[in-house]
Amino acid sequence: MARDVLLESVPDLRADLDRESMAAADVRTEEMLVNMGPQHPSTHGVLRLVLRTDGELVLDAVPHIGYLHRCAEKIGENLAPYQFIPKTDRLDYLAAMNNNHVFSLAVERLAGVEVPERARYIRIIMAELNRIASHLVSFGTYGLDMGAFTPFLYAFREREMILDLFEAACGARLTYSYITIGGVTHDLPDGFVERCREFLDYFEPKIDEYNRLLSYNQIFIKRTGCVGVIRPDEAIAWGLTGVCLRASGVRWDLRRCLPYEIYDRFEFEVPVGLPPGGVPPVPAGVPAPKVPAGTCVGDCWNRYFLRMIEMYWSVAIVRQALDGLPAGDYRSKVPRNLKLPEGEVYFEGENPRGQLGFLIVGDGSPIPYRVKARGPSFCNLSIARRICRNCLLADIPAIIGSIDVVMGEVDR
Amino acid sequence: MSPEQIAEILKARFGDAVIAADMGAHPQVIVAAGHWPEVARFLRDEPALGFNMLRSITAVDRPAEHVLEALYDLLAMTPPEGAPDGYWTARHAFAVRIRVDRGDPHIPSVAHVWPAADWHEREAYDLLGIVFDGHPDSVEDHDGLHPRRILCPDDWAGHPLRKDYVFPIEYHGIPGTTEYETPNPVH
Amino acid sequence: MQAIRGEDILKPRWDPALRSRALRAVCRGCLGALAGAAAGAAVARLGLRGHPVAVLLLVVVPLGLAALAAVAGGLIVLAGPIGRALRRFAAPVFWGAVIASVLLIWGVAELMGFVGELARVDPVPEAVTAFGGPLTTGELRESLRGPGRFVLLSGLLWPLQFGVVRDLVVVAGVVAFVSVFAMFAIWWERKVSARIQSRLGPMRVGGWHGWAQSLADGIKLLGKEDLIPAGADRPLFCLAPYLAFVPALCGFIALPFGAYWVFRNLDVGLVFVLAMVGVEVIGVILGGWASNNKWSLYGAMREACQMVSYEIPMGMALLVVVTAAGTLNLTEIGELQKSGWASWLAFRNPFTFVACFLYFVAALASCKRAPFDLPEAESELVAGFMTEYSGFRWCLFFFAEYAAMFIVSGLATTLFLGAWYSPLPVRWGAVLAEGGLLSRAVHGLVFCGPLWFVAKCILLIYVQMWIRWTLPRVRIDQVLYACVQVLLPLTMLALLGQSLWELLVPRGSALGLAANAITSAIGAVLVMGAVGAAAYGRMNRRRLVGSLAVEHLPGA
Amino acid sequence: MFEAFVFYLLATVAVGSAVAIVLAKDIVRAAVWLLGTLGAVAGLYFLLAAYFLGAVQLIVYVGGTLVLIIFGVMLTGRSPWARQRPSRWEVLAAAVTCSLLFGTVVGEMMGAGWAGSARPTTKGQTVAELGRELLTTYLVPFEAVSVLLLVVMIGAAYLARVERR
Amino acid sequence: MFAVGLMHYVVLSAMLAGLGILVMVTKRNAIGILIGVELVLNAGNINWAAFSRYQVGDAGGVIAALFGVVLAAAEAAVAIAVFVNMYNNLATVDVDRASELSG
Repeated sequence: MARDVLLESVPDLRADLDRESMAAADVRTEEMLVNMGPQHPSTHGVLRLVLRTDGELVLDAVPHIGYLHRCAEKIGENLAPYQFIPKTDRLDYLAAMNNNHVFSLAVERLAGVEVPERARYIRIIMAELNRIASHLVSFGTYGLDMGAFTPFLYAFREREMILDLFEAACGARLTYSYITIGGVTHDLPDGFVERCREFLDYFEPKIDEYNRLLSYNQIFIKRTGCVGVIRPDEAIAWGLTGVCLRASGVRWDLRRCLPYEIYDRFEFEVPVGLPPGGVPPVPAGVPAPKVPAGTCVGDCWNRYFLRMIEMYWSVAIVRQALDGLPAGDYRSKVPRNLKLPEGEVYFEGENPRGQLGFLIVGDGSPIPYRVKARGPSFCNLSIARRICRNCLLADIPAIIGSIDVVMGEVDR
Repeated sequence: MSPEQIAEILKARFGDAVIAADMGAHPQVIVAAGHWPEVARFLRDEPALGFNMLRSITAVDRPAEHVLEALYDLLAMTPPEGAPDGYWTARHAFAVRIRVDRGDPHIPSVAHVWPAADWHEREAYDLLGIVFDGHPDSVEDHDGLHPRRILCPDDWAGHPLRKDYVFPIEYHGIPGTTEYETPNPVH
Repeated sequence: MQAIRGEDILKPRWDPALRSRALRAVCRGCLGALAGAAAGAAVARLGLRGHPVAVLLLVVVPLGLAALAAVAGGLIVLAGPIGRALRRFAAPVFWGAVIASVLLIWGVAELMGFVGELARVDPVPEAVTAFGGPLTTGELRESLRGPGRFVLLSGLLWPLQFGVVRDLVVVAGVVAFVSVFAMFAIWWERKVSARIQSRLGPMRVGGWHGWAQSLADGIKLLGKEDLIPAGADRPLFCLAPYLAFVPALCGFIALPFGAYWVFRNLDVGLVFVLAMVGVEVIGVILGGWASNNKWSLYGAMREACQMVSYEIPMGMALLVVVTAAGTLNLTEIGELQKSGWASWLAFRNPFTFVACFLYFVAALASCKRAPFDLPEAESELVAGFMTEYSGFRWCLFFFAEYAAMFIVSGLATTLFLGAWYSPLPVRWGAVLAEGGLLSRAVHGLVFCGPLWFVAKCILLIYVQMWIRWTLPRVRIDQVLYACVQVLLPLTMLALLGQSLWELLVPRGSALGLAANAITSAIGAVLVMGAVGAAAYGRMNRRRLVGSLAVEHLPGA
Repeated sequence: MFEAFVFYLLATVAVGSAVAIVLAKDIVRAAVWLLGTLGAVAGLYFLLAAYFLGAVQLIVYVGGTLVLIIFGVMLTGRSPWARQRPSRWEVLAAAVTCSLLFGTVVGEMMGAGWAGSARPTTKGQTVAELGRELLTTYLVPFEAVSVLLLVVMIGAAYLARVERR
Repeated sequence: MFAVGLMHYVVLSAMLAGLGILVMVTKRNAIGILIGVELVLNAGNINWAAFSRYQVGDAGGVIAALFGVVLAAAEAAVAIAVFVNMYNNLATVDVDRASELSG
């Protein structure tokens, strides 16, 4: 590294440069390669960025991934779908419910399995609660990346309550495997609905508190506003989905645009990134948020802020689902060795981090011939190199944190 | 626009470059590898089609037919007419399948058509060994010029998702046996 | 080496075997020291009559060591009871400790006053440092003829006649203060941050609210492996922490805790303290440079930029007050503010009032506190210049940081917030000041004295912590922008306005008095508002929506 | 006696650090040794009862100039020749010259009339006196220096902000 | 021997000056030379202070020394700026290699 850097800068000195001077030559305001990660406080797991810096200025940032690669797809070719569901927990381990959900839907669509009404409502409740939990983690860790410690603790305090609800339902707190093919593994426990409503009533005012604590903080806005801007056409071309796509002003959400499960029965809005002064849609009865000056569409601040707004809407969806929760069976009879017919299906669902897609190829046996997982974090992260150019060193955590990747899903 | 119409348009435009069409649960056409880039550009730029988003690339290994497949899932998103703050709509989804010989699998890269293809193609090479020619992030080594590996280490041998892949016993001194002490994972 | 089971670690009181071993060691040390002292005394009696310093070294030092060992043994023996007592009667113990410390300080002051009179140089009872010229044995024998109860006392005080002894005592006191304060501040910051984040913070060690936590951490740090990275510049790497810590310590040389509580009452005290705060940066820069780690280097670069640029607004903001006070001597500046709240220099006129806040911001930046903690920004640079440090060296950097916090807060207190004087005019307590020991203790508690100084400093440090645990971190370009484009012009304006004010508005003129009244009223309103808000939160903490809410937690 | 002790201590530190600067191979080490010299000189000022001068020495030299120098070293890096030693002959010639210079200076001083009195003729000046002197007797040089500082500020800023290639 | 007088300071400053010149001559790194200059200036300042204390007896010497400190700081600032500039253009701070004036 040092050799190249030095020789680029001083072409006529090749002769008398020995190794020692090479080693010493790293330490200069000429270009310098810095290795950010895989162990670094703000790379959210084991992402590794190789930064080419000039002083505090980052000229180029090359992401290196794969440190968490477990070849889940190979495992998927050796397991029956109901056996593979625990593996889907490990993809985006912050939104395991959503992963179970999408995979189950894909398998059901391929094998033509019917799902009872109650199970569908329970699935929606769990998926949206998990969306809230995942957004809470991303909000807290983003505050941490910006040097604000306190929001992290608040976010985890709230998340604990959601995890308690999940634990009551399925006994697990992180990798649930709750939503499964043909329904869910257990029915809701007694008192779940009441506790859930109690939590929602407690949680909704908190979101505004977080906004006042962090989102509208001037330093925070100065750090994240108009940093790492992504144009809408770029976002689509790079295959960005979820919040990263919507923050660029593209009002696209599978729950609304290609409704799956029973999302078409619920009233909810999908917020998008807005210019300063814009007012994103929020449910009735909550204080109206307002996009402050100093931000622009598609920047880190909007990506962060959309998650806060989406939490409002997830709360609303859960409320409606709890109201409409029917009695009945929570799981249809699915044979243990469910035969997957010849053919293939590609299904995408809206995860907290974007569109999680599963392509499943069946060959008439209970074991799928090929399982492909299209992780949203994987595609969202691919634009990192594009937008980490010519920014300051302190902007790298801001950008990576706002993309909000989960390496378990990137590396699979 | 229905998948049949899309297939018709492609057949009319590219003739026998479109080898076959499958209008099942996962509508798609099979395209000859050589013509793939212009087909891709047509799919993206033709106003009637407008497939502006590449959702994923799935590579499948079919040793029985001695074939490697790459399956491109495409989506056409259109902005809302009139109301600027309306929802975007999905005009149509479609898929393209490329089948190449398992012996030396070569497919022209479409990373310059859809930048999203960059990492997907790297992954497809890494896990199944399909070489995407003209990939922007290619490296040259004893396997020839190929996209850089993305998930496995750069010096990894073989392509794990191939059906006949043999799990290495040892990698840089790290023992690689599975929990059943067998070189191939069996569950 | 037997394996340690989990419950052993969690056990609040420590292993009796270890305890008895430590006790035995301490007792042995105590006895040894006593023996040494006896031997020294014998030697002194034999030969060294003419050489007081030698006598001192031979006798007094061993005696001091013996006393220290005895105290340590007592702590070891009473650790359990202390912990239990603290757990049971927390509040009484706390307040008792406060009152006891008051009485102790004033006892020391009285003692020194007595020695001063004994030395009959200066009728004014001066404190620790200055009791005049040498106190000969003859004079001592004179004093022994006096009231008999002073015999033992004067015998003990005999070595204090040598200036070097007194200086040694005071330096030891300063070091002890800095260390103890740093430990307290670390524990306190953990508790404050925990409260802000609706946690409990350290609760186990020592029993009452983990009061011994930083003690335990210190022991742990001393036990840690002392890593020096390969390719590091070893000498510089080892030197850097001391280059950071020693100047911070030297700052206390000229920092007055009270009217007579200053080690060296320098004519240029202010400049000296500022210089010490500025010199501290060199240790940080060298540490970052010598670590041979790119993150450390980034930390060092940022530190250099930040310090060099923020010293200027800091110094100019202080200059505003200097022009108002007309001296660089910190003690004289403090004395100017003895007549109550309105006489505090922050409220002298609008410009000093503004300068107070400007100084505080610049001080935050110059001792690397959030939101200006870029040199150790853990989310960007792993730990900045401290990345490669561990164990005792890392500990020293920490001590330096907290000492610097105290120094800048002390400067703010001395120059803006009425030094060691209470908001009440000191003359109201004139009667008490003439009274006996107790009444003077009350006087010192209520009207003036080191306790007020320390209390104000700790308040300012609390504000620093508060800011740290609330705000995100700014970016390096924003730091420099804030310095060059905002703070610097503002301080310049304040300086200009202040000098014009001094020229145009005579002391005691209507305008001056009005400005003084208005600014001091604003200040009072600010303080009252803060106190009121805190009280409101305290009273409604169970109903408050937010981090302090307790009642409506699900399952609560 | 105490004063003499302190003087010899500080003088040893100052000269020793200076020698170390001469011998230092690494430029950063040299800068650190300079810290020793500057600090010792500041101590000497305090010993000379020039307190303000000592404090200024600390705040400007140690706190400012030295940081600036180390910063400059970081900015310019350890260029490949930082470790290269001059030839032995150069060092020898330089040493001879310098010792000659030292000898002549000391000789001149000794020869001069005022072979220094050990009695200080002044107690140190207070800051107030210095300030009064600065604004009365030495007003012109004072203003000149302030103008110089302004020029330096502008010039340094201009020089430093030349765009990189 | 124990009484410290003017001569002590003069000799000390002479030593420092000589060593400073030695540094200036032997170092090739421009910043090393700057360090030598600082040494010489310090030597001069010591003389100022010493003479004003032991001979003249007014504030003049101290004030001159103050000016010296200020000038040294200014000189250092400009010098560092020049060196950084020179480094950006020539990629070296070695004075021998920077002999030609081609920026």
